[in-house]
Amino acid sequence: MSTTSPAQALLLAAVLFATGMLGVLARRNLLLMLMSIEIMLNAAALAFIAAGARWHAPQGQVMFLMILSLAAAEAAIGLAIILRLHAAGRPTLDADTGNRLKG
Amino acid sequence: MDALFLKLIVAFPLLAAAILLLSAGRMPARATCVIGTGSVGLSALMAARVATHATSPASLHVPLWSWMRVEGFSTRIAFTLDPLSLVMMLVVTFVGFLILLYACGYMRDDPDIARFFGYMTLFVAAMLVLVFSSDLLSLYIGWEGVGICSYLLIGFWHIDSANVAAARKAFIVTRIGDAAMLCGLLLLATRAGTLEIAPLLAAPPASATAAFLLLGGAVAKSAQAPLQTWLPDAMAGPTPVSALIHAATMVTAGVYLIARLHPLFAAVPAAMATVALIGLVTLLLAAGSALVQTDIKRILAYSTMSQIGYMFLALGAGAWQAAIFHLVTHAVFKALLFMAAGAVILRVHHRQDIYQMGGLARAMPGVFAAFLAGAAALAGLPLLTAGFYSKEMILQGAWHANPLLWAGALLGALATAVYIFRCIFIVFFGPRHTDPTGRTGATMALPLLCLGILALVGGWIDMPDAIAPVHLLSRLLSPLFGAPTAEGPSWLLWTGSLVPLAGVGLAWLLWRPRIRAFTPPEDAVARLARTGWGFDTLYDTLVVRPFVALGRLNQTDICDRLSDATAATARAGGRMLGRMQSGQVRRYAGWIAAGTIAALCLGAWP
Amino acid sequence: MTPLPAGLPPCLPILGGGIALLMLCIAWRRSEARAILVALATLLLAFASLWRPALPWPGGPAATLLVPDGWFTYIAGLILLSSAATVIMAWRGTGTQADEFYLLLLLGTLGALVMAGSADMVALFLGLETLSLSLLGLIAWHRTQPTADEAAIKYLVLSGLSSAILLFGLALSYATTGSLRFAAPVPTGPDGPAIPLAATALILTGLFFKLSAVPFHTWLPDVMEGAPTPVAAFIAVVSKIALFAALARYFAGADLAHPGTATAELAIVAVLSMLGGNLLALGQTNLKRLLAGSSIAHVGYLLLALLSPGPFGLASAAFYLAAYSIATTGAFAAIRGADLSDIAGWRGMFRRRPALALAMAIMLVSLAGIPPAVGFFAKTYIVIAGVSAQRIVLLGALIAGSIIGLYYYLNIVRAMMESAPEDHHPARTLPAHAALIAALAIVTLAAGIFPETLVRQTRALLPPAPAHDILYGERT
Amino acid sequence: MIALPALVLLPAIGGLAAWLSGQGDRPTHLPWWVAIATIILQTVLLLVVTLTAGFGTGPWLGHFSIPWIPALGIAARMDMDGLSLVLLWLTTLLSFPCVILSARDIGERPGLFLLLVLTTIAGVDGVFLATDLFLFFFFWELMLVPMYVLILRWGHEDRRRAAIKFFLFTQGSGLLMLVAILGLVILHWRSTGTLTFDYFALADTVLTPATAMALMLGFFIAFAVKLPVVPLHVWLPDTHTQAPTAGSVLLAGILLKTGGYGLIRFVVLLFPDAAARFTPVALALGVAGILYGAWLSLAQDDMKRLIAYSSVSHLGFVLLGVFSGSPMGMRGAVVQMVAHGLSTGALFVIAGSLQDRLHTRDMRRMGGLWQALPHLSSVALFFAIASLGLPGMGNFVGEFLVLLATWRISPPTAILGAAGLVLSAVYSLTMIGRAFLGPPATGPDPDHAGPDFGVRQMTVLGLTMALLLVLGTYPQPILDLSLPAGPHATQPEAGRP
Repeated sequence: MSTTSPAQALLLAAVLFATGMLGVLARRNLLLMLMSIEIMLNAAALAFIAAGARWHAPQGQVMFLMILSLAAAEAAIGLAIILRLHAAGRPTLDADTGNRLKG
Repeated sequence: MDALFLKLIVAFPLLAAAILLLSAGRMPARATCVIGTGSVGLSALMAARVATHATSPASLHVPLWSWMRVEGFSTRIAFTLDPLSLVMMLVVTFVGFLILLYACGYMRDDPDIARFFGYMTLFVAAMLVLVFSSDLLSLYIGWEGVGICSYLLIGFWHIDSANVAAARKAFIVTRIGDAAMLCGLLLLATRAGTLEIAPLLAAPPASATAAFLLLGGAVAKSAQAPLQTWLPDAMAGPTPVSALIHAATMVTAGVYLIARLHPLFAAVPAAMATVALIGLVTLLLAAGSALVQTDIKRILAYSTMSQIGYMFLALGAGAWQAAIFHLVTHAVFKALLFMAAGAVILRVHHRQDIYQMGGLARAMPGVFAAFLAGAAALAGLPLLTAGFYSKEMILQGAWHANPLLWAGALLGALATAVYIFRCIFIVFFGPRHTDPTGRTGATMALPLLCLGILALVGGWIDMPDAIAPVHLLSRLLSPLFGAPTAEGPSWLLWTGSLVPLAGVGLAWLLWRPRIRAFTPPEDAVARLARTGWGFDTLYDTLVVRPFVALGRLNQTDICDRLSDATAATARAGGRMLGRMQSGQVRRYAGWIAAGTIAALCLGAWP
Repeated sequence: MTPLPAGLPPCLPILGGGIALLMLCIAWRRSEARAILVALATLLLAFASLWRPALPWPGGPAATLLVPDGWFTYIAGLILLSSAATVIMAWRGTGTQADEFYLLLLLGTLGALVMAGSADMVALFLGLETLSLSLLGLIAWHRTQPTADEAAIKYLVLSGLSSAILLFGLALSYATTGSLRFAAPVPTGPDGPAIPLAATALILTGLFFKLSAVPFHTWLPDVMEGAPTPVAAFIAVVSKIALFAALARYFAGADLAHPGTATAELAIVAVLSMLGGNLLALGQTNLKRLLAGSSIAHVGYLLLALLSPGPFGLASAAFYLAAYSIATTGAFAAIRGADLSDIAGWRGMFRRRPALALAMAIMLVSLAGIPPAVGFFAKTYIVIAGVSAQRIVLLGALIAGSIIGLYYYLNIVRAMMESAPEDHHPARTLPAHAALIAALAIVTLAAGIFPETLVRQTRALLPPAPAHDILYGERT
Repeated sequence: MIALPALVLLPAIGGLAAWLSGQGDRPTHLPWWVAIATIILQTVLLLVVTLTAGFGTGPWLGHFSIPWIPALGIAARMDMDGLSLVLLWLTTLLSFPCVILSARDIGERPGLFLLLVLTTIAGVDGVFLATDLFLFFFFWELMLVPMYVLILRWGHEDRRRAAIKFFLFTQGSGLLMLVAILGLVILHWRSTGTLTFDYFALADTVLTPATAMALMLGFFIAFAVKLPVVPLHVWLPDTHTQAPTAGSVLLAGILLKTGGYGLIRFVVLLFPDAAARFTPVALALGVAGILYGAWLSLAQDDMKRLIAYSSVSHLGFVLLGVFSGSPMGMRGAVVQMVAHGLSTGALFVIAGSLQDRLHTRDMRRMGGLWQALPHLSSVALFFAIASLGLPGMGNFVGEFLVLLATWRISPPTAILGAAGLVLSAVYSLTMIGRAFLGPPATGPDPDHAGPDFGVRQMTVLGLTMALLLVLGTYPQPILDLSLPAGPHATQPEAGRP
């Protein structure tokens, strides 16, 4: 069992963050996009944990908890809206189709 | 008292003009005639009164009011009566009165007669302002005023667009000279701080530029080369207009200006030489053109140019008195010629082509006599005619200045006699081509009579010593111009007398009724001469047409394209940003990511 | 500088109480009229409480998250009044069972207030997400309109993305400084320049997104179009005021007078926003989208004020925020009053409904910065700030942007003046809306001709207190 | 002098009254009468102001000041000198043709029309009086708004483009001026610690040459757009062409003069050194304007466009005069502005009347109108002649003094300016020739040329003619008044408590 240093954790968080961002950009499915955003949020949360560990302070963990609750709330609302989209008769979850608001 | 008269001399025609123009044609024709002619007649009477009183050399100064008074420059409107303006005043009022009287008959049936007389009286007023002004700037009021009246009167019959074009041309060409003159005034005002003539002449700033600029104004106004092209076209106006404005008065304003400012010119020999040269060139070119014209008024127009060329020649030669003398006699006989020609034109159904007339001497003997008197004076037939004496004086002056000038002037004199008698022989002799109708009324005949007599005897006021030692005019003008130069050898007089006679003989040989078969030589030179030596074409191709064409091309203003381009750029930018707004959420996320990366790079940059 | 006392501004508990009351009301019996009354009363009471001193913070100074200084009071006043206007605007426009709409509005307002007063990243984050999540509900309110869902999903995805970016930036910042207090991380820390700079860039990105500055603005037009009109007004006014207030506080201790990474990024974004926002608005046919573009541009003007430290900088920004809120709220109220968001529909409005058209014209004139409307003085004030800080390039962008702005604002005025086909949409304006519009129009003109009172208000404001000036018990 | 703000407020209030009086359902001439009463009252007020002005106590004739936005050092300060007085008179006189001739023919919403006309006049009066730079800028921008609406609502076929162009150009350049004003204010604040927009205080600001030049250019561009100066003139032809008659008269007669006024008051007098260094450029621009305007005027088929370009040409003389650096040029420029206002204003009235009668401004479709409309045509002839600068009319006095002043510093410039006089003859006479003379046109409806000018028109235009003649033959009162008072001259409150 080796302890990871905060710097390594930050690096991991950055990698996770980039992965999530790529996911948002690359995926067309709304659900997957939401999931990618969750990954990014979690990357941020991880970074807070790492930073908190560096300063031996509780704020990092406070922020982690808050991010978790935010992610939950966002997922809830997001899923609700997607459900409503589906109920309104949208055939797919493809984010690239059926856009009316543009220009 | 004289001061008041002087004001009234100007005020009467001005008042008449105001009344006539404001009446807007609601006045009966007869009243119009009475007001128009009467006002100038009153002026003439008063002018006569002033003239008989003020023969003393002392000049009369009548300040009116201050016009502009600013830092470093002030000018006032003031009249001066000195011998020169006295002579001019008499010419303008008397000849003007006679021409207006004639116009009463000539324009009798025109519905717009009020406008006509309004403009004519306005012209007389402006001309008098020009003549009386003691300040160059108020002179300029008259100078431009006569120009605009000329414009209005040439285009008087404005339904014909040719008349309108001729009027516009006349004004614009003279305006070119006026602009030069204005520049001259600016220069003088800057140098001397004043434009008042007396102090200006007391210490003339020897400025060649100023002299040449002023000369530009004189050249254009007096239809001298190279700005002469407007005068033949100006004949589009009614004949009394041609007589008054384009023969007797306005066109001689240039001569007056140079004579008035003669110390300024005399101080610049180059300017004097140029004046003489312009005069010589114009008198020869115009005489040549007059030789081949077929329109009677155009013959007279070219003749006017040519005669004013004589005056310029005299001015350039320093023979100031001769120039003014010729101005006076020319005003008389040219007005006479025009009015006689007008009488002819009126009788032959407004035809002006001399080849369509012919044999009119029998049909209208009175008019013929008048025309003949005028022609004789113009040709300068010896002893009997006014033109002889004035031209003789010019020839003397030219001889003293430069024999070459004299030779040219003599050649001109020959041509003059030829072209005017060509006109007489074709119009009044030989077979008749048109039957004249009507008769020349009294209002038209009386001025013809008066001027006819004057054209014959008017020259007697100043004769060469060889004939009779009468020097009324020279003596009158001598306080201004100094004593006239001594006379040359007597063979000069002989030559000057014989050349016109030779000219008449030559005309008789060529165009006497019996050999009407003689057709004018139709070669390129004649064609060129008929069109005024191609000046019109030249200016048209070089200046007018390119200028107008480029203007047309740029009608929508190229600068406007700049603003259009800016607007188009903005719109394109808007469209681009609209495309950024594709509606696809992934694309939006892409922009955010791109922005983030750009921000990160920005942080890494320095 | 004397440390500022920390404390809880009384408006926050009042708002919280109002929210609870409203929930109780909804639970008891639904009535839109009652909901609106409760909401309005809460907002006005909260507004009145701004003159009361801050409450002592029960948790002690160690947990101080909010700064109840003059800047907060002023911003809170603007937010509360704008929210009240939004509440009035929403009256009878949101369907049958609309009580929760007001609840969400109050929640959003609470979030905005927290954000405006935050001195700490935790508070900022809390406020921001409260605002965002209530906005989500508000945007998606019209369940029958498919565009509402589309707008909501877009907002959800993008706002989530930006929240993540912001959070990551905050985490990095925390990792280098060890504090969650507001302070731009210094690049000369022990970790080298890379992480602080990255942190700044990410935090700014997150804030710019919510502020909808170019190039992070793309969501705004779509969301504004899809959202109900009062919500669009809420996004354009309340959320922007709060965001700008937080941004100003974030940079309160920083030196923006001298070039630096943050300054450069702010300046670039300001220029892009001024030009881009106006250009974007130029091609719009929908009034709400156009106002979205215009609000983007106004963010650019505000950033110019932010970038002009000195006695005029934030004072002018404060004045501008007021002018902007009045005119933008007024414009949305007019859209709501006519129930027309298509510019084509506004053709001939001067003939059909002259009073409404006049009010709209006054709002547009104010937004364009033409006298005698208040926007004229506001823009002048900003230019004073810009000139005093010698922000030449930014001023150039402001001039160019303003000229483009004139074009499209006046285009609407022109359309309203033209003759138009018969009225195919004879909507009647509710008296409450009419009163709101009239009041806003009058305020726009009155404040434009006599701006002295407001100017003195803004001049009296201290610049937002930097977070480290607040009494802290501990400092790690 | 409380009368100074009254001069601004009276037209505005009168306009409101006219508008309210026209609110009834029946078409009525009541608004028209109210407006006439307003301008007559305004004339009386101005007369009172003139008679009670403090002549002899210094160049500044009147003063009024109350605090407005003291927090930023802004006051509602107005001062009047001879220049302001002359231009106020011009404004008031030109309001007569606008109201009496043009507004009478407005069929639709005459009350609103008059409101806009009168508020424009109020704004212009404010511009001529304000000596607080913020107040000046406030009026400067304010006067555009009613004009914009006038063009948009009552303009001709291409009014949209014209109105927006007008607004964007003038407002956009105004923003540059705003930056310059504020730059001056801030520099003054930096050096003295007082924040003020007061003209007299700001004139004392010590500036480095480069700064002064930059600030001066900010002002210059704004006024150059308004005057207009080539190549910033592009808004003008469209605007003048498309505006309703009263709008064209106001624009050409008065609004353009605010540009000249601004150049004198806020460029040359506020930044004398920078202006002196800028003189060569300004002279070149002025001459370019004279020649370019005249050249394009010549090429136009649209009568109003022709007159508009002729304005560009005429106002080039104003630029020359203002920058000639001598009082003489300044006075000449003022006379030129007044004369141009009268003559061009009248020409626009005439062009507008023709449009009302013939429904075209295209001179290719006119011609020979003299037969049908002798009065109108002769009036047009008069004003065309005045506009070509015939001595004896006001325009000549202005042009002559300007050219004389210009000659002192740069004879070639003056020569080119004089060449502009030739061109002005060309386009003026071309216009007269094409529209009024020649054979009657086979235009749209030659028989329906409509009624000739009646008593109302002839009276108003006749008075204008008389004014031009008086200005041309006895300009001394205007010349005496027209020298602007510098900011360092004795201020009125010093002489008149």
